[in-house]
Amino acid sequence: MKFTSRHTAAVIGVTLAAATLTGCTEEAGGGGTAAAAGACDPADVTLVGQVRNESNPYEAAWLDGGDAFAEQVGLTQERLTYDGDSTRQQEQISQLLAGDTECLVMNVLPNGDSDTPPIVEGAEEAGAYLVTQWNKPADLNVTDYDSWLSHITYDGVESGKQIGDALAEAVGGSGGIIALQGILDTGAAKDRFAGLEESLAANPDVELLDDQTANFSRAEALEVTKTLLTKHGDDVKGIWAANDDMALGALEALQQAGRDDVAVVGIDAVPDALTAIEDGTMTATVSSDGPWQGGIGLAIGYCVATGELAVEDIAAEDRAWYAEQFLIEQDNVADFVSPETDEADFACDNLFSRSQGAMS
Amino acid sequence: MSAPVLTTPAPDAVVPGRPTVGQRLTSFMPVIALVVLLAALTVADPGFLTLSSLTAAVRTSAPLVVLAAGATLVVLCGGIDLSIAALCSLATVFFALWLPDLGGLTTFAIIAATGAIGALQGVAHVLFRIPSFIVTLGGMSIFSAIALVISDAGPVRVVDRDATNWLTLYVGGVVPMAFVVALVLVAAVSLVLRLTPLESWIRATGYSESAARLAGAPVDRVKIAAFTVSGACAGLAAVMLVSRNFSGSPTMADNLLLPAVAAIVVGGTAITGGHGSLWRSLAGALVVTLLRVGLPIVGVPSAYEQILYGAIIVAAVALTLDRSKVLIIK
Amino acid sequence: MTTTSPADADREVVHAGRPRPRRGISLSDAGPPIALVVIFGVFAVLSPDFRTVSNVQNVLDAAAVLAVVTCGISFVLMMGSIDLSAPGIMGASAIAVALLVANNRNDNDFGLFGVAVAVLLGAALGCLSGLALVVLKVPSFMTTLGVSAVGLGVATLMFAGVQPNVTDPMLEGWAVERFLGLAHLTWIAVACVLVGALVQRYSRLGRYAFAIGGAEEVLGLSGVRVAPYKVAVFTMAGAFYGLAGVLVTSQLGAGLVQAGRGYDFSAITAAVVGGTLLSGGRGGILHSVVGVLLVTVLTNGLVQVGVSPYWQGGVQGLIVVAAVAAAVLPQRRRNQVTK
Amino acid sequence: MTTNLQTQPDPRVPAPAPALEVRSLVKHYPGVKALDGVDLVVRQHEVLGLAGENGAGKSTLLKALVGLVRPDGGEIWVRGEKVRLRSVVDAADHGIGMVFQEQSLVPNLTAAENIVLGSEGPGVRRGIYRWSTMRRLAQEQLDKIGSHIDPLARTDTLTFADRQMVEIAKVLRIEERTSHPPVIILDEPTSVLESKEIETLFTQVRRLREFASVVFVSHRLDEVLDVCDRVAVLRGGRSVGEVPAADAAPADLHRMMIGSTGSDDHYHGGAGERPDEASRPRLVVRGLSGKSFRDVDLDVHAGEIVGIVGVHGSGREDVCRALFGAEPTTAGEVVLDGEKLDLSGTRAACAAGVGYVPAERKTEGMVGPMSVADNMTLTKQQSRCTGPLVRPRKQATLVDRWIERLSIRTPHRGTAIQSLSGGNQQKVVLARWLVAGDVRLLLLDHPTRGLDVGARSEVYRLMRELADSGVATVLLADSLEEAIGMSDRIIVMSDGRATTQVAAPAGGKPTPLDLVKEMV
Repeated sequence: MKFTSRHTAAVIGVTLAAATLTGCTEEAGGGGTAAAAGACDPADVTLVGQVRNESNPYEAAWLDGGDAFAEQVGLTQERLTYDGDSTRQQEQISQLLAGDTECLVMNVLPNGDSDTPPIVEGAEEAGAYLVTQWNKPADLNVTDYDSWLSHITYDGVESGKQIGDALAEAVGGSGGIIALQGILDTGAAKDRFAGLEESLAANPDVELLDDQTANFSRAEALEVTKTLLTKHGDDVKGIWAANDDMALGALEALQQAGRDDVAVVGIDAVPDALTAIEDGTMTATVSSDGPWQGGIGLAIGYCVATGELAVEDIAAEDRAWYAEQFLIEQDNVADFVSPETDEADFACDNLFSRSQGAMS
Repeated sequence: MSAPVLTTPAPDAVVPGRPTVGQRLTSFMPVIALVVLLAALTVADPGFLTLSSLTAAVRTSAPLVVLAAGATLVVLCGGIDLSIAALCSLATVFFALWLPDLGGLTTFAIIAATGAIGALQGVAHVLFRIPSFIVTLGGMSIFSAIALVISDAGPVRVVDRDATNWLTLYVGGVVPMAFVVALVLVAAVSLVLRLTPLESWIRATGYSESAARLAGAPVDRVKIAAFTVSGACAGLAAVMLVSRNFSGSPTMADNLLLPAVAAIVVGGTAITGGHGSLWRSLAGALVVTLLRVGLPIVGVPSAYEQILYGAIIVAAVALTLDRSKVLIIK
Repeated sequence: MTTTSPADADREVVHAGRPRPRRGISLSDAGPPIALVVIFGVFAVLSPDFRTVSNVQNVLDAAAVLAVVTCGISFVLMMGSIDLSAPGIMGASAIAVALLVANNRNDNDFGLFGVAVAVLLGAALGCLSGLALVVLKVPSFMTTLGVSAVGLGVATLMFAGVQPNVTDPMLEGWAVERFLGLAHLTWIAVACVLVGALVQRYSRLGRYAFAIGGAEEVLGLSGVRVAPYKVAVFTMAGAFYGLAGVLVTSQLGAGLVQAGRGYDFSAITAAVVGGTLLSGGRGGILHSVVGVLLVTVLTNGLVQVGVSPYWQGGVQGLIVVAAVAAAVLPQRRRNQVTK
Repeated sequence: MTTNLQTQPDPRVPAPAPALEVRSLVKHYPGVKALDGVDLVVRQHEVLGLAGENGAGKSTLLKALVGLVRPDGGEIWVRGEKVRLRSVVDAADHGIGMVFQEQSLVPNLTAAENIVLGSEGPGVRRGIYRWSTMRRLAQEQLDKIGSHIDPLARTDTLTFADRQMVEIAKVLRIEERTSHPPVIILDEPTSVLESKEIETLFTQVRRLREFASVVFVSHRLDEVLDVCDRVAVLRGGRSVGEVPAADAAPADLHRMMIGSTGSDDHYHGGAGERPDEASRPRLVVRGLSGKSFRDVDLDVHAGEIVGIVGVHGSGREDVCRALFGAEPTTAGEVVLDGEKLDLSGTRAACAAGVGYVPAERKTEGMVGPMSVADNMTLTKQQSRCTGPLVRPRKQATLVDRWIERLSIRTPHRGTAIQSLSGGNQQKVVLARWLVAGDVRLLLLDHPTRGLDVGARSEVYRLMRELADSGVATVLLADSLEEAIGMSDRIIVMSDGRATTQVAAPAGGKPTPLDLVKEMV
């Protein structure tokens, strides 16, 4: 216990002395380089891609896309994962920003909407180039910041509506469906469900029997679907899932329940879902192009960092935009089975070619 | 009193009253582990050992230190508090919801509220004699549920940042205020324990509850107090998290539970109670933080990062655990 | 989280007067089964959907994986140790089995042999926790936490970015095909429970695990080397988790790194609700099975009666605390040590 | 098979080799020479008593004999063969087994399992239990000692005495390991038994002699002389002599143990003034009832020592604990110095000036890893505090004073109490109630359990001194003799009721027989 007392005294002493002598300031050492300078030697640029985890095909493909881009410009990408843990994401970002931030380019998938502001402000303060994807609070404007270059997402309302319509068609325009929601704290989940509601309004004979969250998880979707199937029995004609993982979980549940008359739709176009659509067990999904997302974020940052593109030259509508997406059904699934990144997509003058317009 | 009847020569007892070099070394093990880890990370990436990087690391560690410090008290009493992380998440939501009405008082209100919730768990534990593991496991799911319901399962933005701005300042330009607060908390609690009979009572309770009770130590009150402080610390940690994330969220701190317990154990506090200190948990929390943020930053791929994390954390405990104080390792 | 010394146990008896020597089941063991029946009854009254045969099947099927995990963890808890390694071990074995049976990633088609390898992988990881416990003398709380991280790392390595999907008809069949109304998986779980109960009752390993929880130091004085048994118990627990990983893979039709997420605390909850003491030396497989059913019935019933998903966790937590309180309160003594 | 050859009876040697022989055994601990060249011979088929004060080296010697302690020098011979004992198993293989002082049974296993634990033999095949075989093996052991315990009963449901029997049955298992008569060591087997149980035990010990050698250790010298053939005495880690039990009196043994002429009457019978019986009693208990006792009435005057005697299950321990608020009561009133005593918890009792010394010193009496000083001031925190603050210097002065007053042998006040000898631990526990000088009623539950004669004597002296200073004392004595010797008045309890009251003034002491009649 000797550990205690002497330490106590020392630490209190030092802190108090430090506090009284120097007072409090807002800045930690370092940081604060001017953002839009954009004159980095291409070789000095550090590329960082951060997603939730590598144990998810979509996000692993995202990082691989980032690697492909890095290779294209002769660099390597630092792959970070935070295991779906918001706190850990913040911790990693702040540690990252405490290092050399001069030519740092980050392509980040924030865990939830609320995780975006601190990342943005940290990057702004440190002068690191940041592109975020998917999650952002609606009232946070990219144009208010210099080093937050762009925010890319898919129009969730549109996706939710598209697959909702496809489902309605598959069940023949009338019947009961159940919905599996994503992590409720994400814009994506909310938007997609809003899309479903729009679709339901347009298809008045389709009835939403129940909606439960399965947190974007295949295993949870399996359990929830099993229970809901028991609860609603043969009334269930279709299952709307806010992503493909949950749709696949629902498919397993259907298979275990011996039901093959239920249509299932999802979003993301993960390989397994595409296979399922090819087989005819699943009805539709909407493409989200992981590899492209992994590359494009880095590409935007790289172009700005090396001075090939100036922040002020990026049109306001390209600071926060919807990327192009496609409804995939059995007739067009073959086109999407093996997504490839196209180097041309990442050229500095072609970065925004997939834009479907500014975020509303 | 007359001379004792004992005529047998007393064994030449030279058992020293002061700790030996070895004992001293064991008590400094957490710090040694910390230094070794830092050195290893620096070897892996020489760019890691910079002032700003260390500053960021200690800033990151602040909520974990606070959480671990609070829970250490419960562990010292021989219990465990599994609810700290969920309570902390709940508190971030409370904070975000209350801030518009309470303004600058919110911080105090939060700490008082979480302290009261902690006390409630303590009361349930001592009154109904339910093992703390169960009470706090139940507490964990109940707090999560409340947080989900009152936040409508989504994050609550904090627009007015003035209330938490002070935590983002830096003392002397380098030491993050949040960490200073954590340090002051650890120092203050340690000091109070040391200067009052509390330390005796807590350790007696942890080592041997029945002996403590039969010696008239206020075992029940000490336990409730430990849970109260643990709860209040969860509240303080919540304020720190809000100051960092500008929002409250029903799951924000959930993933800090196992790191906090790991911090306590890595610090060398016996999970069975009695032996340990808050300072040890401070060192432990720094080790855990370095592992959490350091490994990926120095470029360890995520799969290997998890393997290394697992291995290092076990090794660290092997190093810091004072086995002379714990007879049977469960 | 502590042991009751034999002296405490002595006193308990001395103070309770002279109880008749007993062999069978005591009244305190009857609490959880009664609670199970009561809760089942309440849900059956509240929800017509709940009391259907198909839902009862559904509950039993849903309990299968948790039952297997709990079988493993019960032995560890009986020793007074704790085990948090289920998520990691299950993840590793899930990916391993998905890569070893017929799948979309490679040309392997080892069938049952692949399942055996995955179970062995689980056993090996469990063995690792046990070894770290007895060799490094690190508390099991930490060793299993570490091993869980290691398992997740190993799983992520094998995952390598592409989801392995199982195409093996046998493994897929486990989740789909039924025998007497229950999925094959459920029968596997029943078999695990039986094996577990037999091990607990009739094997030296099981009895020693029980004894270690009762009075570890006495075993040493009787000339029993405790360490190998501890390692063996963790190894066996690992094998159970490995099998559970395989079962999850069979259910999902794919190997997921997160296959075991959350199973650590659910299994501990189930075991404790069933009457196994965290301090060791009491409870057992059959107790735990009751706990598993209790937890599963609760989860299912709450959905069926339409409790908001937000509240479900909370209600579950409350009921768990209440269940334990109900079991503990009648036996409350003054100066009782509660940790 | 050399063993067999050597122990073949040889007509030229009149006596067979001793069952066990110890030659100049030495064991050092840091700072202490626990064994300093001990010699000991245990003949075949004899009961050897081993006597010695605490710290004389008895426990170290015994531990060395069962392989728990590795000696630094000297030799151990078993039936004429020199052996090295590395573990309990090793010792058992040589036919040496021990019943430990603190019962060493696994409470949640069956008696049968405990009996065969570690040497299951045919009871376990390939790791699988064969319960019927196991039961039979256990039954054989129990039959040997004539016990009628159900082998499949869970151990924690057995009575204390039955468990002691299980221990002996367990130790006899070592017979199966060797082809020779075993050596059974009984370390303080009687310290927690009541007289009737002790009698049963002695019968068994005498039976054991038929086929085994026994080493019997006890602090009760009369017992040792009663049951043993020969007594060996240890002092300061050396053997100081042996006497045939038939020729010796307790006083002789005691003299050998302490190395000088000690007083035989170590009870220091009431030297002070007799408490004024007519005055209002300090403690008045009326109609106290609880789970295991009913309608107990009890008066204790200031300066009086009242002993409560009774067999196991008489409820006397619970009455004692109830008075301290450590056991719930259902009815009754307790008044201390005219004020109603709050029985809701131990805190209230402490505050009212009630002190309690529990029987289970190691688990209830003291906090082992904490220091002597912290243990001593654990209850009366105010004695080391100024206001709410602890004053280390105040504590040091106070503790050092009491260490000196009670001659507690400890290297330092900061030493962990668990490293002290039993007697010194008990003195610290007692001092806990004295440091504040406000104790009015002391409840002593077997205060001398497991203490040697010297330490006992000191505890008695202390009790006497406290009584003389006006403290009222309730004593649950270790033996009837102790109760008679120490008490001014004795309450006999039976089946939860206080049945009789016997005056025991100095010079007018009742005999144990008088009391036993009342107890059953």
